[in-house]
Order: sequence, then C-alpha cells, then structure tokens
Amino acid sequence: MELNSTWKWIVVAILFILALIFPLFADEFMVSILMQAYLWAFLAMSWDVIGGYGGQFSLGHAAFIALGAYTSTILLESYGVSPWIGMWAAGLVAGAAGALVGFASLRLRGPFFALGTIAFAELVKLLLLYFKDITGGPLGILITKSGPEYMLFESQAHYYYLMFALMVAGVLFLKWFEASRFGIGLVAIREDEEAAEGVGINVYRTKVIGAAISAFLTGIGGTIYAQWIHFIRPDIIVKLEYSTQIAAIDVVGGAGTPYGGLIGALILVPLSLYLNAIFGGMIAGLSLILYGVVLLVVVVMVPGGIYGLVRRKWLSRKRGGK
Amino acid sequence: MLEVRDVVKRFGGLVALNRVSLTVKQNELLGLIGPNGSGKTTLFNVITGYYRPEEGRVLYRGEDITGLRPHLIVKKGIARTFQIPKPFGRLTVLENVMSAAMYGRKAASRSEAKEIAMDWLEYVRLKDKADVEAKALNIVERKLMELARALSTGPDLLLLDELVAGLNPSEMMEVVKLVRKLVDERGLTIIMVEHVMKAVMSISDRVFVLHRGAKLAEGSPQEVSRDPKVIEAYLGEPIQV
Amino acid sequence: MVEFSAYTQLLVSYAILGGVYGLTALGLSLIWGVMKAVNWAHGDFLMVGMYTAFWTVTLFGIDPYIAAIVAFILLGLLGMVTHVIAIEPVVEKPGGHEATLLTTLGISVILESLALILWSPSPRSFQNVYKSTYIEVFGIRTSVAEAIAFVVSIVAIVAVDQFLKRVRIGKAIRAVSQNPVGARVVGIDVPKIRLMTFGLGVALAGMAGVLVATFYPNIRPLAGYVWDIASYVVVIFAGLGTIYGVIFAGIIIGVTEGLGTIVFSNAFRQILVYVVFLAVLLLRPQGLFGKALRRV
Amino acid sequence: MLLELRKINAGYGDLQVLWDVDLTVDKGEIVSLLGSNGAGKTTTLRVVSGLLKPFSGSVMFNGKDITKLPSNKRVEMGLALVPEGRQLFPEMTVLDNLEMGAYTKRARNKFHDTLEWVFTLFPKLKERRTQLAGTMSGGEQQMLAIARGLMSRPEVLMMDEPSMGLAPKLVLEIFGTIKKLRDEGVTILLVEQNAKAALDVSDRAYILETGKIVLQGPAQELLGMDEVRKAYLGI
Repeated sequence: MELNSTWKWIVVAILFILALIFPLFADEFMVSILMQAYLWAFLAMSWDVIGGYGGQFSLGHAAFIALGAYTSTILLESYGVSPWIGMWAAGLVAGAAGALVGFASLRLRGPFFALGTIAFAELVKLLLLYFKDITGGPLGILITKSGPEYMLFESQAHYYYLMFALMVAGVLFLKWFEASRFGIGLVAIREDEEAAEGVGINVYRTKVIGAAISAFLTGIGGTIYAQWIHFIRPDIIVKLEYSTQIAAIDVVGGAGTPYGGLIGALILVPLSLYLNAIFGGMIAGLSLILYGVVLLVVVVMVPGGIYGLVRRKWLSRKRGGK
Repeated sequence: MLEVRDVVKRFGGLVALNRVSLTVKQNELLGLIGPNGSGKTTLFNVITGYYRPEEGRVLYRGEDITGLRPHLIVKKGIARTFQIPKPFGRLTVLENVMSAAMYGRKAASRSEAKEIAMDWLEYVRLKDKADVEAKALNIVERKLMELARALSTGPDLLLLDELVAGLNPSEMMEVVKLVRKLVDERGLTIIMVEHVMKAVMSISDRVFVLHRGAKLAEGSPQEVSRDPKVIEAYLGEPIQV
Repeated sequence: MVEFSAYTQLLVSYAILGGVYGLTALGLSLIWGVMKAVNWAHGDFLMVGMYTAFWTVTLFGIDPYIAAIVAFILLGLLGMVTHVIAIEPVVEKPGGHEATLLTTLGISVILESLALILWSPSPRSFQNVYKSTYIEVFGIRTSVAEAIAFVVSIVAIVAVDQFLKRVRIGKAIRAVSQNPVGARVVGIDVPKIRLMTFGLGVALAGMAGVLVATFYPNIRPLAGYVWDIASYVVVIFAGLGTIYGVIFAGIIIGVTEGLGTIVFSNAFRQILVYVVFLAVLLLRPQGLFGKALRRV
Repeated sequence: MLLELRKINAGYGDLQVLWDVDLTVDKGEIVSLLGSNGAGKTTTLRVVSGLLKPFSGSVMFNGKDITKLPSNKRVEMGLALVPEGRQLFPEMTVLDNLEMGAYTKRARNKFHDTLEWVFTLFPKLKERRTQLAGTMSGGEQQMLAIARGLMSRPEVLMMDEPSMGLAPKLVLEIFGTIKKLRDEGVTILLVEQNAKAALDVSDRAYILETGKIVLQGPAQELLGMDEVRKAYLGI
C-alpha cells in the first residue's frame, strides 16, 4: 500500500513536469490543442459539480460561459477592469443565473433541470442579441486591450500555462469538494433523495446551491475563454454544441469524479480538433459526430465513463492479485 | 413524547390509515406490528413527513409537526430507517454515516462528524467497512449502516422499519440486543416495526397492533400475544361460505 | 381599426403556428408518458422530416402531403432503430431515465452533423402551390399551407388520442404508461410497446416536419433546434404525458409569441416565451393540464 | 402435473429469499401457499409469473420448461397472476382494464364470452364498467384485479393476498368467489396471510418459513397443526 501510493505520486509528478515543459519541445499546434483540452476539462469539471456529483444534467452550460465572458469583457472594455478581477464578477453573475435556473427547475426530480437550462441558454442568447447597447448585439465585443495585467498574452504558451493552472485548480477543487460537507450532501441526494431528506438534508436548497457553484465556475471559465479568443459574439459563444460538448466530455471521461473532465477532454478535444484540421472545410460537422457517437457508445456500454472503467478494471485486478 | 392523533391517510380509493391514534412515552421501546398492508410503514411515513395525512395531527413534545418536510423533522430529533435500505451507494460507509452527523440535528463539522460516525459504526460493528463503497455491502451490513446513519443524526426518537427482516436468527438476536441497549443505555425512545414476532416480543416494552389501517390492540407483549383478536388477525378467521 | 385587424391577423397566424407546436410536442409527450424518457433528438427528427419533404418534392415532384405520409413511415422506422440503439438498452437500468437524455443527445448530435455533411448548412425551401395560395376567412388571410398544417395538426392529435382510447394497441400503450407491472402481468409485451411508442412519436415528428416545410422557408440542418425548444416548452406547459393538453398549450404559446411581437417587438417574442416557460417550471412544474405529481 | 417448481432459488441482488423451493399444482386444485410476512410467498409468485428471474431451478408448466420465458409468453400459455397491490390501470375504465386482461391471442377471440362470464361472477363490475379503476374502493379494485386475471382465460390463476387490507365482509366475499371459481374448474395457486380462510377453501397447502417450505399436505390436516401457528406467530 505504501509503495503503491509512492508510485502514484511519482507518476503524477512526472506527468506534471511533462505537462510543464511540453511547450518547450512541442509545436504551436500541439500546444494549442492541449491548451484547449485543459480549458474544456475545466468547463467539464465545472459542469460536473451539478451534472456529475448532483446527478442533474445541464444542457445549457453555454449560457454560463456566455454570462461569464460578457461580464468580464464588458467590465474590461467599458470600465477598464482587469479580468483578473473581472472573472470573479463573471463567476458571481453566472452563479446567480445558475441559482435562478435551479430555483425554477430543481424542485422536482426529472428532466426539468435539463429543460430549464436549455431554455435558459436560448433566453441568454436572445437577451444578448436584444440588449445591443451593452452587448454589441450580433456583432459582439472585440477585446482591444493588451498586456498580462489584462490577462492578455502574446504567445500560445502563456495561455497554455494559464489553462493548465485552471485545469489543475479544477481538479484540486473537485477533490476538495467531493470530500466536503456540501459535496457529500449533494452526492447523497443524487444517490437517494428520500434517504437524503431522512438524514436532514434540505434537498431543494442543496441542489440549487450546487447549480450555482457549477455556474460560478463555468462563468470563470467563460472569462478565460473570452480572453483567449479575444472576441465574443452570441452565436459563437452560446452555441448549443458547447453545452453538449461540456456534458459529453464529462460523461465520457467519468461523471462525478475529479478526473473525469480531464480524461474526457484529453481524449475528445484533440480528436475533434485533429478531425477538424484534416477535414475542416470539406466536412464540417465530422468532429461533432465523434462527440455524438462516443457519448452514445459510452453511456450504453460503459456506464461510469472511461475513468469508471479503468478504475473497475484496476480494482478487480488488485482483488484478483490478493 | 410523540402523539399521533386520529390520523387518516388515503391512496386513491384505499384507506391506508383510518383514524389511528398512538402515543409513545420518553425512553420507551414500542413494537408496532400487524399483518401485511395494515399500514405500519404508512404510519412511519406520516410521522417522518414523507406523507401528509388527510386528517389528524402528529405532535412531538407537544409541538405540531404534521406535514413538516422530512429534513426538518430530522432536525427536531426524529430519525428513521427504511424497510428496504437506501444507502448512498457511491459514497463510502463512513461518508454515508458522516452525512447524517453533518446534516442531522446539530450541524457537526467534518472532524466532529467523523468522530460521531466512527463511534456509531463501532457500535453496530461495521467499523472495518468504513472505507468501503456502500453499494458493496450485503443486506445485513446495509441495515446496520442505515441504523448507524439514523443514529448519527442525533435523534431522541428513532423509528426502525423492519430492521431485522432478512437476517438469520443469530444475527437477528444480536441486532435486537443492540436496539434494546439504545433504549437502556443511551436513553433513546424507539418505535420498531417488525414482522419477526420473536424479535418484537422479546424486547418491546409495549406492543401496538395495527390491522387494516386501525388499532386492533395495545399492551404488554404478553397481553398482546394472548389476545384472541390478535391471533385471529394473524391467522385469519375461518370462512364459512 | 386597421391596426386592430392587423393584430388579429398576426395573432391568428401565431395561433396556427401554435397548433403545429402542439403536433411537434405530441410525440415528445407520448414518449415521456410511456417510458419516462426525454427524446432530445426530437427536433432533429423533425428536421429530417423537413428534408424528406424537400427531397421528395424537388426530386420526384410529388405532392408535399404525400411526402408527409412518406416521412411518417420513414421516420417511424428511423425512430424504431433509434429506440433499439439508444433507449431500450438503458431505459430499465437504474438511472435509466437520465441516461436516455444523454443517449438521445448523442443521436441528436449525430443527426445534425450528418445533415450538415450531406446537405450543407445553407437553408433551402421549395415552392409549392399551397404556400402561394391564400384563403380569407372573416377578413383574416392565411396561406393554404398554414391552414392545412393547422388542421392536420389538430386532426393528428385527435387521431392519436382516439387511437390511445379505442384501439387495442393504443390501450396497451396507455396501460404500459399507467402501470408497467400491471401490463406485464396481463401479457403485454412491454418492450415491444415501448418500441412502437417511440416509433410513433418520431413518426409524428417527421410528419410535423413536412407540414412545417410546406410554409417555412428555412430548411437547414439545425432547423430542428428552434422547433425542439418550442416543443419542450409546449410539453412542459401542457404537462408531461398529456395528449389534448398539447393543442391548448401549443396555441397558448403561439399566441404568447404573437402578443410579444405586438406589445414589444419581434425580437422580444421568444424572450417572452422562455420567461413564461421558466415561470411555469417554477410555479407549476406539472404543467397546466398535468396532474399534481406526488412526492415520494 | 400442471405447474411444477423445481428447486427454485431466487432473490433480489445479494439477498436470497427462496431456498430450494419445490411446489406442484395439479389440474383443478386449489393450492395455498402460506406463511408470515417476508417468508417469500410473493417472490415465489413473481418467479412463476416471470416477473423475477430465479438464480437457479426451473419452472415447468404443462410439461414445458418456462423458466426463461418472458411474462407475456406465460400469460399466453395460460398462466395468469392477480398481483399484490392489484396493479390496475387507474386511469382506464373498468371495461378497458378487462379488455387489457384479455390482451393475449389466447383470450382475445373469446373476449365477449369471457366478459359475460366475469360479469356474472362480479355483477357489480358490470354496473361500474365505465368508471375509472383508480376511483373505486379497495374491495371493488380487488374484484376487478381478479376479474382482469380471469379475462386471460388462465389454466392456472395465481392470486397474491386477495384479502389484503379488506374489511371482513369483503374478505368473505373474495373467498366466496374463490370457491365459485373452483367449482367452475379454474386451477388456483393462492398466496394468503389469512391462513384459516385460505385453508378452508384449499385442497392442499404449503407453508413457507424464511424462504423454505417447512410443511405441506392436505389443507384440512394442516388446519389443526401447531406448526402452522408457529410459522405465523414465531412463538
């Protein structure tokens, strides 16, 4: 057991160092791919709070990305507030929105939250288009500032480290979260609502707060995303595909675990980016098929996702070895 | 301590509880028995807030708790187990029990909760399974874990729904002793629904018999087990058609 | 006075649209009622129905309403295949209802991407005589295509209701939805009924797609999405699993959109719908016509 | 032998409820399966009707092994269950419930004849045929559940606690019906808690205790035995 955990730490340390020196020897395209994987991993982990740990699927998380991105970008472009500060405001706005949707749709068990979030995402998109004066309407907002104090960097490598830090923070947060009082309460609800009530958990309130935390993190992710693409517009940021991808990445990787989002993103994001790079102009949509097929196959054949599968295999081997 | 007054509960055309009244005194172990479908679990669900009765009231320490949501009833100091155990399958046994300490009557911190949970796990002799996922437990262990979980909420009144069903006779007697000790040594008040007569009769201070949603008899185990009405309810009456 | 009649005109066309929402929602409602599965790909099946209309009409020159029958059959089969792949393997497992959400999400993504690859993202439409012919009743003008779409939607909803109430298989579908255990006990092949229900639900979406295509100038791979959302709104509004409810809910949603246009602006009409939707979720999640959901 | 259970072991997940249960029902018999709560009576019927797959053992019906058949095929062969808790279709009328009872091909063609027969057995259902099943009283629902079971034209009718939760007068009526059914030649496998009443109408009986058959024999013999009492009261 001692040896086992030592080995585990050595492996983690090696991977960590490899990830850190990766931009030194890889080309820009590779760096960009891995960087995007980290970003999606973080978004999937944010989704995981309510989707995986809470067992309530959101299919409108793009709305929280958008709220976060718009909040910090408007603060930046109109008021000169640095995104290093603005991202917290972004999180709060998205979190409040998450609480609102949760409040409306988490009272009953069932698909209501999924329906509520998808409607909310549409609503956000329409509102962003509607309030042109603030949001720039369909033209969106271009980020014009520059400099690290505004979270704007010149090379992809810098963004790589930013996203890497974000991803690591996400994993650490989930590790802490799943052992916290609140995390345990939320999982208890997912496992059995009646029994959760029976130990004194306020089921409705806990789910709503879970949705708010998830949206809060996603909002921060939205800020980072906007800072990377330098440019936000309703039709590229509140895309239904984004909501779908976030959910798919987490479920494929293994929902309700700290590593599921990362595993899912490391598999799906590079695959879809490569497919896009290869077939790009010719066959748009091919990379999306990948998401669909993998999601379908994993849910039907590998409930628990890839992390769950690996873990089961590993556990059974360990047991077999004894 | 607990008073159920003229409670009526209907499901569609069926009357599950028909004007049931029942009182439980502090530090008493009440056995609640009755044939299938007599309304025992329904009564539990009414007391613990899972069902709202159509008529009647539930009073706890003089306070009206009728129709309060279950998690609030836990906070008043009433805990329960379920007829079919409901573990939080993908939490560990320890986390299952800790959740009750953290969310129960007093919101314990993580470290306090761990202590409380380990104490109760030791009490039900499940300590060495603490780090196992709850879904990996067998039926007996699930029942014991659920007992520990209910106890960790810090209740004064504990409702046990068929705790020993499915246990073999020696396990059964051990669990029954544990339950009795909760009353004698820890000062709890307990209502237990049980089918296994031997278990109920051997440890109850008083027995309450439900039949077709209404009270049939009430008294000491000896009185009740000799009551011809009770014997008839269990064995049934002869039919001359 | 002119304004008033213009408003009436507008409201009526939105009410007509609402009637079609009712039909698109019907299949969803049916599938939910019987197997407690949410079909996220519903709008995409509607989109496939729209393309079925486009291709059969432009390639073979057949009447769009014959295309509706073709789409009904074609989509019915596609629905059954989907059921076998994505619903039946998970529906009875623990957590299965949630799982159907994800599997149909996968199907949805696959259908949309395939449509993008096969038919390109550019919108299409086809000319037909019904779209360009107008009728006038009580001073209100509407295209024949829209009028037919409305009437067919209502007829289809009534027909499905009657099918469920009078035909043996229809009754078996209701039996499964009300009590799956009871249904097995009387000898109903429950998986087969589920398969048929899913097929029927998707077939209805396909038919709705054709009806929409006759007057809607925007046949594109992601078109289903707009209708999807409208259908979900209608289903929740009507109460999951109700049949007649969807007509009224559809019309109410349609008229709400119309009122939103009149009172605010065209851009605001859908905003209003979503706000109403979220309010319904909060205040009456069982919908207007659904029965109170029992806790526990 | 019309129905035969051979060494059935069954349960739910890791909880084994039945242990090596052997049981037979001959044509024209009423056989009771008795025992206290939780002894495994309902589980036995679930195994016979195909609602639950046994861990091991086999179920024979009319000489054929039906252990692996789905429940709808078993109803088609003439094996019907009136389940615990009635399991009616609450939002459907009495008549529709009965029509669903005759869902199988076996029963479909004889629907009108069977309906008439069932209405003579339960005249009240005829009066109430347009009422929704969910709005009826407990006793009426039980009548409907039995009637629905009969609509499938079963060779063996299994009944799970038909007297559960009913007032004494209704219990009397239900058992009267069971007797009538026997006189009409229906073979019945009856699960009951009301042991005396069940034994009164039965030819033979089995007594289950914690998942094992502990006693079996002619009903009248069992009636007088102390072990019967013990199986129930555990004292």
